[in-house]
Amino acid sequence: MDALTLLVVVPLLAAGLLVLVPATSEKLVRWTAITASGITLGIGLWFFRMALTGGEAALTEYTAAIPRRTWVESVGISWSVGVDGMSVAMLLLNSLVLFAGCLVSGHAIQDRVKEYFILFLALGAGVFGVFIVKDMFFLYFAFELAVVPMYLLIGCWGSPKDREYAAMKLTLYLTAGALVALFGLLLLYFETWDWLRLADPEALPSFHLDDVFAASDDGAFGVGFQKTAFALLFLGFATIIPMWPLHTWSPIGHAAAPAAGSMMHAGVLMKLGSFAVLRVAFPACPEGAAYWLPWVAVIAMANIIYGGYVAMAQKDIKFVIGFSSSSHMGYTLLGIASVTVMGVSGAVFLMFAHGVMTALTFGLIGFFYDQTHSRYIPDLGGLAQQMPFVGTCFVLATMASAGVPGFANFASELMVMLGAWEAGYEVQAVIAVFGVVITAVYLLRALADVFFRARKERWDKIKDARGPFQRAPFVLLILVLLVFGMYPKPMTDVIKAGVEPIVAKVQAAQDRIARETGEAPASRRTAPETPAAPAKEER
Amino acid sequence: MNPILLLPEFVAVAAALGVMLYDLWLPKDRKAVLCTVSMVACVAVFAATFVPAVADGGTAFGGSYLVDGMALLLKRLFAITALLVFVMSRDYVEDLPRGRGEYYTLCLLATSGMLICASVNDFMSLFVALEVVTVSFFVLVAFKRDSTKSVEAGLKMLVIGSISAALLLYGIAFIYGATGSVFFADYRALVEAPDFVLSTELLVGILLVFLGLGFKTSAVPMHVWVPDVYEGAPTPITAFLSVGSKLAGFVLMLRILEVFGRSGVVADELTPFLALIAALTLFYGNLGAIPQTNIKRLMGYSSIGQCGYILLGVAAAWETGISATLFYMTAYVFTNLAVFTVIVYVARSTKSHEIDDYSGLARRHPLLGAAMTIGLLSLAGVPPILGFVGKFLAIGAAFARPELQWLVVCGLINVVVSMYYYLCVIKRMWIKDARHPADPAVPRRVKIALVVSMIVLIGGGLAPQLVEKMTAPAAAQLGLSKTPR
Amino acid sequence: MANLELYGYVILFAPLVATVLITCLTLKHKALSGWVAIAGMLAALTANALMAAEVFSAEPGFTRVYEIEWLSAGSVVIPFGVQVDALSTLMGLVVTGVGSCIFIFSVGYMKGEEGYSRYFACLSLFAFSMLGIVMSTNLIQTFIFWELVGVSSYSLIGYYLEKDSAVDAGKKAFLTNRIGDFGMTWGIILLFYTIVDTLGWDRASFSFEDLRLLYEDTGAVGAIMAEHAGTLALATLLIFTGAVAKSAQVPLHVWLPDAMEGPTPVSALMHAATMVAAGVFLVCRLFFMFAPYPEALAVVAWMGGITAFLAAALAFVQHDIKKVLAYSTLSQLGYMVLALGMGSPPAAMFHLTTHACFKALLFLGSGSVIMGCHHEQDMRKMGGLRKKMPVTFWTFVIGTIALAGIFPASGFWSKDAILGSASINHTVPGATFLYGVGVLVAFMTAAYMGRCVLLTFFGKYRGHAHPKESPATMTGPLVLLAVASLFAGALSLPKGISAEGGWLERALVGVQAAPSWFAGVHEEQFHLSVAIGGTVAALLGLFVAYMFYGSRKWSIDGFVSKVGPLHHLLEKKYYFDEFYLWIVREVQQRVAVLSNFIEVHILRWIVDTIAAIHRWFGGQIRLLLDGHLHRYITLALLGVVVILTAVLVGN
Amino acid sequence: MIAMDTTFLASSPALAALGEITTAHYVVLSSLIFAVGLFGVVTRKNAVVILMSLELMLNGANLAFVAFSRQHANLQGQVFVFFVIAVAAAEAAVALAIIIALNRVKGGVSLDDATELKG
Repeated sequence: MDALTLLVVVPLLAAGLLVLVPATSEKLVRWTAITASGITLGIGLWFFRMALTGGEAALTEYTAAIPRRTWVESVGISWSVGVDGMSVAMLLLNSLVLFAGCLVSGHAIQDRVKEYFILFLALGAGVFGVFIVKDMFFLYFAFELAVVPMYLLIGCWGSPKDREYAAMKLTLYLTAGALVALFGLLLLYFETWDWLRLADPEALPSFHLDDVFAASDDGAFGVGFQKTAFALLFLGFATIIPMWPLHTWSPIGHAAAPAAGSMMHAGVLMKLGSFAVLRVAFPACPEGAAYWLPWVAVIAMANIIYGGYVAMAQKDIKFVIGFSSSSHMGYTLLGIASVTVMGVSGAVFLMFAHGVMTALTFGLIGFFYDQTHSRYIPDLGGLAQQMPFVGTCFVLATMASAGVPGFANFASELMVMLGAWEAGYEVQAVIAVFGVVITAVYLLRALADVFFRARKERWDKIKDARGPFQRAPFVLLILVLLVFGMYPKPMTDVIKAGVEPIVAKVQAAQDRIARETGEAPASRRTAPETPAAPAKEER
Repeated sequence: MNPILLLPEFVAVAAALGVMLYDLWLPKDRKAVLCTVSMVACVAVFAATFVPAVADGGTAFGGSYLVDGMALLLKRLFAITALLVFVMSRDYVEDLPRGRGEYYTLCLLATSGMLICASVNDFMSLFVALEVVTVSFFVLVAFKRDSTKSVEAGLKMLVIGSISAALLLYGIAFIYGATGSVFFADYRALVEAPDFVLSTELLVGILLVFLGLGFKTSAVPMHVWVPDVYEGAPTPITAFLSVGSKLAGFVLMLRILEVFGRSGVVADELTPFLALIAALTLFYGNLGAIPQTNIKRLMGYSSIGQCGYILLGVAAAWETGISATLFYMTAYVFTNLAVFTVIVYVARSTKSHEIDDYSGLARRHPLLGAAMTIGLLSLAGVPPILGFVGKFLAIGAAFARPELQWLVVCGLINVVVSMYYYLCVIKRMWIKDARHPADPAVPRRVKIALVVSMIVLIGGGLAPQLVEKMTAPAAAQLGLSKTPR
Repeated sequence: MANLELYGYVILFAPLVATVLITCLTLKHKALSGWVAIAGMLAALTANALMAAEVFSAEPGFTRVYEIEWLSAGSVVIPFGVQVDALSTLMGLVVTGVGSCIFIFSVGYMKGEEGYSRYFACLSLFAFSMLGIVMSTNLIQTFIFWELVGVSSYSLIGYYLEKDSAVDAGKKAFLTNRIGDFGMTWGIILLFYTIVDTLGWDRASFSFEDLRLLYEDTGAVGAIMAEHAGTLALATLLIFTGAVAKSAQVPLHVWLPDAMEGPTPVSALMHAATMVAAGVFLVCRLFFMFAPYPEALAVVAWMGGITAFLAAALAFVQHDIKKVLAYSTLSQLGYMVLALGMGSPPAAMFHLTTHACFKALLFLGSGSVIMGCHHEQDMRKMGGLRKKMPVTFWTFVIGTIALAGIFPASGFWSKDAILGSASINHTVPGATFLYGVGVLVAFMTAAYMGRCVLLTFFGKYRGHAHPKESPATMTGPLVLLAVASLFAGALSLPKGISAEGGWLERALVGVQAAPSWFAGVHEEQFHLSVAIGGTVAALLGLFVAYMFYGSRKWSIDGFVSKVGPLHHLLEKKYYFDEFYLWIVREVQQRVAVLSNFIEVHILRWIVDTIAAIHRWFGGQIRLLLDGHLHRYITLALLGVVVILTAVLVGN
Repeated sequence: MIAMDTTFLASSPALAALGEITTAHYVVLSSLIFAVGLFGVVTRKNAVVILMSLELMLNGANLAFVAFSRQHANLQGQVFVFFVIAVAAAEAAVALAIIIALNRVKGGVSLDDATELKG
């Protein structure tokens, strides 16, 4: 079995084992989960190393070596997986957050530990699935698998006040989005089948992305079709990004979820959307992308500015961070919309950076929330004196989120801005730059009001993070942020290599359109160093 | 003419009679033996379908009886259904004041009726088989004859059932009038003939037949009995109804679709008709389920909704569509029976079917909680559970027909709607605190049954090809168009 | 010269290493943390000295750039490295030199503080960031450390994190700088892509040296650059906003006075000597970008002049000794910016250097005073400390003389250089007026410093504590800095005093691009008239101060009552803070609340309504089955008829 | 529902024998009977009457069968009718049993007695 499949199998297997473990032996349960996530982290790092040393070539080679395992032949479902630079980054992200999440939950979760970790691992497996599969059926499969456990995670272990509403809203909203995307996927599927049948009337349909891309490269998808399909795919996936105004599920979902839940949710789940867009929608419907993305670039502004200002009005620390997430995702959207190597790589890098950062933030918030049982900012204050370690970590997290250099977020946001301008979105770029100011405003306010100012006796009883077991997850995440912030080149090179062919496709489409309409192609952007490799494969 | 083809039916009928006789000299306190006998009978039926002579398929009685892939698949499903129903019935029947023997006899008779339904090849046997099932169910539904609810349910089912039977019959009469035959073989020849023209009365006949069958499949407009009867009937019977009788209806629908659908003319008439019914059924079932507070009633509406999804595949009316339908049915058997088993045993401890009484079930009885959760999620179509794949395939099959894509949209909307009310039940089981401290006592055989169903559901969800390997060939044998028109 | 690179990286990373060591290892052992930090700083100082030895011995204009690729995507490459030339070396010396003194001073000053280790960690972090700016080779790298400086200042201003005022001051500083950085980022990107659009990707770069080549090109490239002068000038000014914020020029000066909430050594190091000077340094570094655009320079000059005057005026009404120094810092920075605008970076750098010495000295002096008076900062509660803390007193006086610019202290020379450059400038509109302002400010400076000294050290003690001289770790640095303040002037004695003219002038020859119109503007002559004017103004200032606060011959209150409204305006700091508060509270917060309203009452409402509609339909549908069998039958038959007709009519 | 063209009857050899009365007449009659039964089911409240109406509906169908059987000159229709009668008998038996049960638990056989299950 290839290492990619292992990424999905290990957590599922662990979950399966946990079913057999008696619920009373919680220690065993915890360690099983931690071990499983540890293994996935190992695999994630292994792939990252492969990408570093071997470059994209190594990944392509590795992917090519993995056979298509036919699943349901008559409808063309096959279990086939693959990685490129982009997914390597995401794999690393997910394995990091999963591991950190397990550690955090290790001491944070005391009730129904067994059920919790079963669901948590299932969630992790689902996310891994989305990042690796090359089959549209399993893409949707994994997507749903990642969404639904969130319901119980939030519902059972979330904060009692709003968990039922939040959990229900999140699940239904994301499912609805996924279904819209599914409509788009099915469009692609049948269009591809028609294309396959041109060659061989007896040909069976196929959910495999390579076939879809092959059809797309072969010009099987008309422009009109691409516009429709892209719109559906993008709308569907944009719900989980979350793109304004489809974001209302997200902040309350953050707020209600248990610490590790929000970590996975904000850290990884929200990245599924943008990843799926890049993985499927871009290469499959370049024309559609070229047609719609300018609008996305506009909506991204709504995300950044609106999200920022709403965050400014929040009194609940988790809501602040929640809205700041949707504001940050605006940068991702902008980067994606720019369709430049710089911008898109920046977007993916930001997905990584924001994932780690926000996981860290929610881990910390969860840590003190479990003791204070209040997220209401005016109640809190001066916590840094009771919990200096957590306070320090939170300051670092805030700085990272505010786009302070030295953390990965700065580099990625800078890339996005450069990319946006390169694509000719000067106005958006400037607004994006200004967004950083807004971010700083509400983040510093929250930071100051929660951790600084006069010490409050009512919090004197709460304890700081003690011992390696409690501190490890935070330290781990901070280190990652710092390492890739101080020297982003390794990460950006890996991502870039994966992004280039995708970008090349859409840029080609843009140029086509420009030629047809007769206006000059998007001003200053440069073609990727490597031309787009046609995603064909011997069948 | 090889009667050996009817081996499964023989077994079932023989068992029914045997149980009836055995019941006569069994002392009152040892009636439970009958349950064991019935279960053994089901296993025997299941085994009988694998006897080469049967498994090879063929026709009997001058072609009025047909055994093909679909028939075999359905027979096996019916056997499993009956088995699981008996598993959950045992304790329930022990609580009944009287008529335990009759209970098993009638169940076995109904089963034999379903078995015949699976392989009818002419309208006479269709009608008779159908009535065997229906009439047995009239009795079973009203079985608790001191319970007002049970009797009322029986009456309602009786009246609506008879009306639908009359409609069916009248439709058959029309078809007979238009074609001069009641044998499917003749119809196949007729519609495939190049000079075939679709006369109005033939069409009306076919439509009436479908509407009549709608009673069993609980499709709009013949669904009106479903919620009341599901609530009033003895719970194991509700389970049997929701699976056995529904599947019997669907297998007949598929059979007639296969017979007449070979002609593009008829198919073009049927598709919009079925699509219309499917859409109505989807919305009726799923929206109606939202405000329910009684789990059996909820399952009633849910089974209307599920019927809508199966109709998606039927309406698509091409090979993959039928395959998807069969897949969906297979998933549905295990899913629904698991859920109802839980309902039976929860009700034994709480003496109630209020959804609120499921609060904290996941804590009180993890096994029941897990089974219920997985079952409901499978109904909602959530991976990695069998129901998800079924729903996915059905929707995909319908999607293939451009003129059905509006129906797909309805289907997708209802996925969300149905997820809402299923999650509401799950919410109570997992999030709310327990109302009834009493832990339901669950005998070992039920535990085994539940665990097996769960394994089937999850395993099938992860490796759907195992199920698909059974359904696809069965669908292929029907010889409908291999590609969506 | 290979080891130059080594020096560069040592200078850059030694403080960082110190930070890491402190945070990871020595948090618990306070004393140790202090010495680790000092060690780091001294290491940087040594490396810097070695570097200086090589650089200043080399020919003028000597420049070495050592870069690695930090990030690259598409055709954009962002390098990272160290640039070794006279400018960076000099600035480095200022930072490391003054820095070392202040680190050592802190050991005494911060004794017994709870967050002692944290303090030194942040201080080292600041040193790292500041040296990063100094050593930086390109705009992005500069920006990176620019921000980091902001962060470390945030962490140090808010050092007393249980004090609301401190926390808010930190926030204010960070945000004000963010606004500047917003302009700066915009400027950098605009500049970069303007070059991309005009000259193509292969000429586009962030590195100073590449850009310098473009700007100094006299051929085709130069012509193209000239065509886009407008955009480029705009980009330049946008980048300048970064400097405006960092160097606290009006209108972004508001954070600096509040920044005095931090511990005094911090004020000395960051908010007097180095950090705030970063803006001036940046403009020197990028002077080749300003030089071609007289308009840009004019803006700079006026901004400097205005700041110098307004701030000086504010210094009169302060009672907090540190606030006085803070405003004087503002006005001195204005001076430097003025010099830049007048086209004389060497003068600016010269004043920066000297100012770093004597302002650090003054702050440390005030710190020593404050400690002596048990953390009392109000001058009205001081007085007569002359006897009680002699060392502090004398060093403080030296600092004052230097600041007032009285011969022969260093301030005299550097201020003279600035005034000189202003006096002869003929490109900036209103240069003569600005020259006048300069002289006026010289007078005011002397006056308020006189007031400060008289109030603090003369008269009789008005406080309740028992002031006594500070320990050696504090007085030592004071003496060192005092010596420096006296003799730093020697760095650049102008022509006419020393034979071959300003050494610093010659060392920094590389800094200035010289377009044709620019020649001779900046050459540093000694103008007797200017010198005399400046000195007279200063002495006058001291005299006035004496009359008011020394001999009390003139009544301060009477004077105040005469200029009532003006005094009120000063008390209110020209209403800048009120204005910004209004923006924040009334505008920004309202927008936030409005957005929140949209979020809750529109977006969320829509979603919930959709759900509600479904529930409503559910409720209606269940009513269809009311239990009456007749209703059921009717429904069913109705359905049958409708569907049949629908289908039959359909075809 | 009954407004159908009867051209398909034209080729029937049985027509001569029937003289004036064509299959169409029987079919119309049968559908009338069916309709009457339907009407009874919809309007009457007494369970027993409803049962009778149901039988009427079935018999309407039977008549159609016989008529067509006659027209097509094959016996399938008539055979079918026997099956229907048998089934109807069984159904009636069960129905009466249920009605008796209803009478026992409710003390009446009116449909209004059976409105406990609703929603």
